[in-house]
Amino acid sequence: MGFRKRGMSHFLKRLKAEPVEVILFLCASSSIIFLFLMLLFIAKEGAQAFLTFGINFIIGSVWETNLDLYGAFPLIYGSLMVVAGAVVIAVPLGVVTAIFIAEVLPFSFRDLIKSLIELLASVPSIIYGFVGLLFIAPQVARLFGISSGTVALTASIVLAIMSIPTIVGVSGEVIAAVPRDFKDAALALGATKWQTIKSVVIPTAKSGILASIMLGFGRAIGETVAVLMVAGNVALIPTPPWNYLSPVYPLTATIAMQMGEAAVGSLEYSALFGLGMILFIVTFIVNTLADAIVKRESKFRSGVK
Amino acid sequence: MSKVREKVLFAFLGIPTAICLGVFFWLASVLLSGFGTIKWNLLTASVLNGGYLEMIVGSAYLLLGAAGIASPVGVLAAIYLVEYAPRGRLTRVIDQAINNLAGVPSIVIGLFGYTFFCRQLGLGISLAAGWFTLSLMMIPIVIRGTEEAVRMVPNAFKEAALALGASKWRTVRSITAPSAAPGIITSILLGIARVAGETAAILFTSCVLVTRGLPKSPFEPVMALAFNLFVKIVALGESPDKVFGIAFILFLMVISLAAAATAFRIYYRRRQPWLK
Amino acid sequence: MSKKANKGISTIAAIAGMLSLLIIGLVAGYYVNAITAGNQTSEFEEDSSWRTASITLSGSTTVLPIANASAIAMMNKYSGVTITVQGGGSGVGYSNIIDGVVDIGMASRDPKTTEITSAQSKGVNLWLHPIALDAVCVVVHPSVANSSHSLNLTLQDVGKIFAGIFTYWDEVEAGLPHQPIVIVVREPGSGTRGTFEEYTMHPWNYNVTTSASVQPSNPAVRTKIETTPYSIGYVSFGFLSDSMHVVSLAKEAGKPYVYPTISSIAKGEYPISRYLYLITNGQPKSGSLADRFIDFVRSKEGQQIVEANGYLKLPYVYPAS
Amino acid sequence: MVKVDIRQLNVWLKGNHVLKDITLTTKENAVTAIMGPSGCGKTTLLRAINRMNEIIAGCRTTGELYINGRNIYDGETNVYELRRSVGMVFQKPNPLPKSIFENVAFGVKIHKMANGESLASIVERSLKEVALWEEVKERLNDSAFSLSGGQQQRLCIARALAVNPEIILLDEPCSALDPIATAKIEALMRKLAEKYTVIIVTHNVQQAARVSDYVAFLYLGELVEYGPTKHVFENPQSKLTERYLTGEFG
Repeated sequence: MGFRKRGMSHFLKRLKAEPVEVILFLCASSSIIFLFLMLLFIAKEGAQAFLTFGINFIIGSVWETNLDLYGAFPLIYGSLMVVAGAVVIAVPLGVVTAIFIAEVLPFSFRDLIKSLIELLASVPSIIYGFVGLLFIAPQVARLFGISSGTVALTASIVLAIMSIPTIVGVSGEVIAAVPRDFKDAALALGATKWQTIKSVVIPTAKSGILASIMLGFGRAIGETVAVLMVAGNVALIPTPPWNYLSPVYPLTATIAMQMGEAAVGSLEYSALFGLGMILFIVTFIVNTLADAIVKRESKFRSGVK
Repeated sequence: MSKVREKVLFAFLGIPTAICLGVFFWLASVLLSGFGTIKWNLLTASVLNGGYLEMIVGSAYLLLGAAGIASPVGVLAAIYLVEYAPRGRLTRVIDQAINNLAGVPSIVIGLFGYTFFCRQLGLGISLAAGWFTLSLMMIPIVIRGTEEAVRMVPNAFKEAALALGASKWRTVRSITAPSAAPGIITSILLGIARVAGETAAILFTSCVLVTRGLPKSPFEPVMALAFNLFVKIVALGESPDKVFGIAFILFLMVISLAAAATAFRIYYRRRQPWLK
Repeated sequence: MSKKANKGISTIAAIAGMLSLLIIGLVAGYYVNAITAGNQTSEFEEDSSWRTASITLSGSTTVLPIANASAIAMMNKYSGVTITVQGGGSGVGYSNIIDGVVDIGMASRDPKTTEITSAQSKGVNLWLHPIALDAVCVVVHPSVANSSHSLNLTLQDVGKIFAGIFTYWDEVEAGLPHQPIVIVVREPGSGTRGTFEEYTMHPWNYNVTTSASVQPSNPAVRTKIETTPYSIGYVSFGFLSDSMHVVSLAKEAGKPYVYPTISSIAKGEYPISRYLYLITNGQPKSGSLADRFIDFVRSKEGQQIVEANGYLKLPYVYPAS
Repeated sequence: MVKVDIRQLNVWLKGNHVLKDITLTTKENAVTAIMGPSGCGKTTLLRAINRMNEIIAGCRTTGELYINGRNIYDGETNVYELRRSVGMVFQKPNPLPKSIFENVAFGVKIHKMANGESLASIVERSLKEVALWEEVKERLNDSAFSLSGGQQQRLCIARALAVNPEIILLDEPCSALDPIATAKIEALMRKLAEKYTVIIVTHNVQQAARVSDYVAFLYLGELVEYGPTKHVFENPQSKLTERYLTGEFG
């Protein structure tokens, strides 16, 4: 409370001294305001679902619109499964690519290849979905001898392709930020390039790389359109649960598919906002953690430990 | 000899990079393969005659409006954060909020846009609702890009102005902002590129399948490439060859925006010696 | 490079950029509005205000292609009218009419009781205008049945399959392969799904098994069935293909099995058929654009659009106007 | 005894001719100082001795550089072994983001040198050689960044000593340090010369006079004068050297 009071009077003083600063401040705080409004309105619309089902809204395993039964667990599981698959594919590829570009590739190629991979990041998700549906799903079906290629694996592959540029971009930046000094120190001691990468570059950049993976994860779990087009959309936990060749129904796909059908104010409508709430909270936590990792790291660098 | 072993090792490390590039070229070739099937006259033909013109211009309307909202807010916010913000709890919270806003999934932004802009503010399914919703996705990008650009302006420039007795805001206006302008423009372009292909956020907020012409006011709905592509594939189940044209144009539009942003950045980095 | 030069360049670049975008936008807008203005023809009488009116439609994705094509045709014909078509689903079609958000709703099922009560409480009079006839056809992959060995089922058998009571094909009928049944359904809220369940599931209080694959559209179901051995699903009549086997249905055991054809559907012999509707709040005012649009869809030209999209035209003809 | 023998060495960096025809020999167990105004190429010359210039893009080297009678630019030299035997200390202390112990142990580990003698004793010996042991023995696992600047620089020297080099290259090692820390490092250099061949780059004339046995004066990439320190300082052969020593430019 004391903080706010001081803030308020300070604010008013500033308003008189330099009115421009107040406008600037309002712009800067718009992010907080909108984040808060988002939480408020999505919670308001989703409240009915949480009130009706309680904890079963999250752990209930039946999502059946006809019965007005909404247990989101299969959807949450579907999202996690698809994203986990994507992480397994994208992280090794992305991180090694970032290291290769920053440390091994001749200078003249670096910018070109980095720009190409960055361009991949800007391709709209609906294009990825379109290509996934048209070209990747049939290949997956053929390769594994399954009837339909719209399964969790396909969604994971499409998501992985979409996440790689994020991971390459962010970890590339982190690796480029490893001070020249560190590398010189190792090289001058007679370390080979690979030894330098292994024992200086990677350890120094590792928490930044971890943060980039988490950012990629946060992006991936919120991805909607591409996943909807290739995930198969069955609201069931696969049997066995690790069967990547069965269709799943991720959270985001459920919202996009059913929002058009749900009458405003109905329990279904509320349940869809409830899903939005779950997504909001999960990505909020992931992003905050990623930030915390980056900040802790910069403190260690400055010697505070 | 260890040099040889290292070469072999690096060759292996190069495989993932090759895969990533392979994916890029594959994607490009897949989309380019549809190039021949596109009837170019459809680009300038009305939707009423089976063309895409209103969708293309409609998408541009959405993007320009969103940029019109996000650019001033984002740029001013970034200037505040770099030049004015006191070091303290509030500033840290703002900083964190920007990161978190950037991380909100677009479908959640879309849900919020629908319940807040369309219903609460009564904008209905309209261009304006789409502008506000998309601008929420652009603001963090513009802020981060502008912050970086403003930080890169050498202190010596600012001190020179301040030493001459210029006020802080005056210095920002006449020294900092112009010096950072290329970086700011790049960040706005990147923001536009980022939302240009966005589907989930406009799904419930601003688009329709067909109407006549373009909206005559911000309170009318609009046709857009991404939305029409989505509805045509997912809801109407039109065959892929029928929608290839829309997919290709959308791809081309977004890629050229992103490439323009990158080219712009590289060009100005070269011209501004203090950016190393 | 001097600061001053740089400042000049970037400011000019920014202003030039903004200006050129603005000009491009205005020119494009003018151009679009010029080419989208249609030709004036006179089929309806000249004297009314509907020629400059605007209406909005939303609702069922089944009706969407018909509404989309009809709207385009009508806008091409009458230069002043604006017809906006949104998507959604049958649920949205009803709720938007009840909320008064759109002028015409689209639905591929009858209203639910909750929708009727909700309409009554808001004083909305749901007025259904049939525009096309549709049959929901049960289809299986050729690995289950084919033209030499066709499949006949009662509605309750179909229900048992979709409810997961039968899990292997040989439980349904001896002689069919001992293979698990793969079930494909439409998304909840879909009119096709609603009609299907109304006839095959609800009478026996069955619910679709949660292991069913959900597909967002008729073509998606068709593709899924065509490519999935031992699968069963349902599509609108207009989406039948030669790569699927169509099941003949009987209302109940002892009644004849009917194969869906234009005549069997039109005569009401095929058991799962439905109307596609446009919905208004009360009878639309005679001579209003909503009225004209509904008349247009029911006219000869409109009914050609209906058939082109794979649905059956109405068995009776509405007089124009 | 000649330790390093440089013959007609030329280096181009990004097209600039940075070192021009340098010919110079340094003696074993002596401190050789390379001095000259900024931009004269003294750091590049130093980095030529352990081939650290190679990691800079757009670098080209011609000429010969013999260490113990072997030309290190002959294309057969193992550059990693070369850098082990030619230790280097940088202008700014550059400890690795690891603990104090791990910093000293780093080179020993990558060259797998801890045979027989334990890693801990190598670390202890190296830290004693730079007179840092007493100051840090209680906190070997702390981050190297917790040390003061002077301590960090001595740690970097210890790190170089741990891999048994024959030559130590120091690139203006005191430029980021205060006078007390500088005095300690200078004393250390004299001590190191008993065991190693020391080559130091400096732009500080007094420092060169204090610590070196031989001094080379570089100007615009050319070797202007080279000889015993005493000789050069008391009786410079070149007018340019004289003007530099008297502080007219630099």
